[in-house]
Amino acid sequence: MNWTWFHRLGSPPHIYRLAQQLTPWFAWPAAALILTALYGGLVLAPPDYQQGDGFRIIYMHAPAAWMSLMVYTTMAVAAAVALIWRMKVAHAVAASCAPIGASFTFAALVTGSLWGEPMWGTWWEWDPRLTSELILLFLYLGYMGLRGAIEDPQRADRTSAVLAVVGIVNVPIIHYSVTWWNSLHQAPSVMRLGKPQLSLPMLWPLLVMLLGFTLYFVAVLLVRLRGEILLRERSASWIREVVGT
Amino acid sequence: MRAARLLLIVLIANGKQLPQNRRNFMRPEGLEIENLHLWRGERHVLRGLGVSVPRGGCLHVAGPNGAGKTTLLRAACGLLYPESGRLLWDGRDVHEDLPAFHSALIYIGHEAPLKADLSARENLHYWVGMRRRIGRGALEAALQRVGASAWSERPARTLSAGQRRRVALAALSLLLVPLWLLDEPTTNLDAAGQRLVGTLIEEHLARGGLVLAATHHELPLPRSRVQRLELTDG
Amino acid sequence: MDEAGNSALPSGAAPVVGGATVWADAASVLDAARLVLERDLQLAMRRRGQLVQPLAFFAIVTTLFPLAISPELARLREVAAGVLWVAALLASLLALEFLFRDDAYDGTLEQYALSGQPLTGLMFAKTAAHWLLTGVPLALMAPLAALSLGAPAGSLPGIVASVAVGTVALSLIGSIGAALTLGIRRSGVLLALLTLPLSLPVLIFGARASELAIRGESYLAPLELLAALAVLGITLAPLACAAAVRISLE
Amino acid sequence: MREFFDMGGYAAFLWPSYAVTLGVAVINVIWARRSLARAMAAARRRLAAGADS
Repeated sequence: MNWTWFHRLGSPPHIYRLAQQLTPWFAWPAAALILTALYGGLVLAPPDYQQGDGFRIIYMHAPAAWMSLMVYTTMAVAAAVALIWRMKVAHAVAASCAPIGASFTFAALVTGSLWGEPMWGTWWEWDPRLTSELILLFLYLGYMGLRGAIEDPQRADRTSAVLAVVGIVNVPIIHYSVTWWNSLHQAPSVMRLGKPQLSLPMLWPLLVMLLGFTLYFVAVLLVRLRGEILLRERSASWIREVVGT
Repeated sequence: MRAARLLLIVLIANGKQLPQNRRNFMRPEGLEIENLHLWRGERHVLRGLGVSVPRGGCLHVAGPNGAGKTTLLRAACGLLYPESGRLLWDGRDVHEDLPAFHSALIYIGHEAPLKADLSARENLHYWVGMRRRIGRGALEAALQRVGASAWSERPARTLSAGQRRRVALAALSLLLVPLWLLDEPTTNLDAAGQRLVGTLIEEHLARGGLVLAATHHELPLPRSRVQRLELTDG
Repeated sequence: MDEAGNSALPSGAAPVVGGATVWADAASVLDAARLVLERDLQLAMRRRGQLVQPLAFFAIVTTLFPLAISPELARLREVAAGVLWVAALLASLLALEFLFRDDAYDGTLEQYALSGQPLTGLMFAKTAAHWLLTGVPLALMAPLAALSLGAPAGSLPGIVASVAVGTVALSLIGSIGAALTLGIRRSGVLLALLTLPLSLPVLIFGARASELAIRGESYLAPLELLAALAVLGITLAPLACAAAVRISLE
Repeated sequence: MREFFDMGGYAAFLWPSYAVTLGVAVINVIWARRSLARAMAAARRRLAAGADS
């Protein structure tokens, strides 16, 4: 078995250059897709028969919620890889993820609340998905708090990686328990957030938007990753090459 | 997690089976440190350190404060994972099987790991008992040997630094594992205590044991028995 | 100093040969875990003040609610389960800060990590001690608090059972948080920030079980879910805890 | 055009949610570039301070 690809994957200079080269290949398509989806969602898609034009919030809420989960998953997988194989680059990936994920979780909460007011008549409903999103925000904040509290960078990497892995094991349990809890207490008249019946002209902008945001995430991640790699790198020779002094 | 890492190591080892095995054959018994690099935060503490301690050998790690003596000892017992370089025990990388390596060593930091609220005897009982089922008689003998009989019932909180050291020596004399890693073994001890450290180490070497001792004092041993490693600051 | 009268090596000592010394009387994991448990219990008995603190905290918090809401038992009964569980959660959190602090400080944790025994097993023993010292007393105190909040006598077995099982899971989750925050100064708030979101399922199922017990209905379903969480915690939490402890020693 | 911005009376909820999400997206780009710039500056400082090997 040839393991060179694996070792190259763990080689910081290699990843640094790769990240630099790949960034535009994700950034521009992401911008194009998001703009297309905005036009499709705001102009081309017909109003929902129940929620009218209000349903168009979904084109922002769903991608934000999708980002919050996808970024957390990426972070946890990177953390697990970093712990198992002691791979510095994977630590750098995990460290890059947290602020992105936390900010989009915040966006998902705000848009959910903005959607909730016209639909439920209240800014905050203990809807299971919004509640889970709130807990996810706390998990992100805990992760960043832990990372910030540890002075030694290597220990910060490894400790927060354990937390990320513990968190990802818990996310489904938390979501299940919140859903279960909500089903006990929910008043029957309240409308559930999300999933209006989407016809094709409503659906395609959403899918394009999700794809666009995914590519956008990769692009932002790659930029952040370069910085995190630089912070972790010891070899002066290639840093000099990269920084160019 | 460890299982997954082992799996990977096995996979890699299968790829280049021969050299790996042959290397094992040629290794001498004992502890070997190869090209060890360690950073603490931004500080490059150990730079390509290499040293080999055979069976029956004693390594005196010397150097000023902050030169990395403690770091080296902690790396040598596998607590710190080196950024690069290897640590071999009888020719095997210790990080392949840490529990086995740990059961072959005892590490005593510059503070004896004693619970302030427990007596010297209780401390010794819990400390040694984790690794060895030890009878009351052996415990008493060890306490007596380090001169602790008179105060073995007192809570560790009331003991002087030298007395706490002596309790650690008692643990040492009970846990006859091959590899001793001692951080400042003679600090705070009176003349008799220092001679006791010397005697214990010499007995251990005579049994074929290994000692790594980090101290900026001289070790209470004949010079001829000691291999010296001088760490420099910065 | 008697340096001569010692010629006899402790009996059973193996001569140093081979890579790892194996004594005839080497301690097994179970021996080691039992000693860890015993040591923590014995230490707690020497420091009873620390032991009582979380319990007093629990009592005070549950007393605050009637004062803040109303003395009417009928109204209190409605929130009793929630009050009990939030108080129990915070009380067990309060005790967590001490879980590893002294061990890290005096080097005991290092010796655990270097004992050659699986650290996972030792951490499990430590967590078990923590549960015995906080979870069990809380479960025993819960009926008193429940009665003062207007719960009927018939609900007490359910409340005791749910608190007893739930605190197992809380101790396990908490042990991870405590291990992660080792070596951080002023870790109290951070510990809460890490532990509370993870404890949410325990809170939900525990409060539900207690609520059903107070209403006189069957509380078996949420109790089983609590037990499932505890079992999951027993299998996974010591692993994470041991990993975090090892990292803290690096 | 006015009709478009009115969004069937949902303007007060719809536009803020677009603003927040797209704002977060833009801010993340800025943050990412800034963190990279900071890391580069730190690397230069370390080189200047004579970081070794």
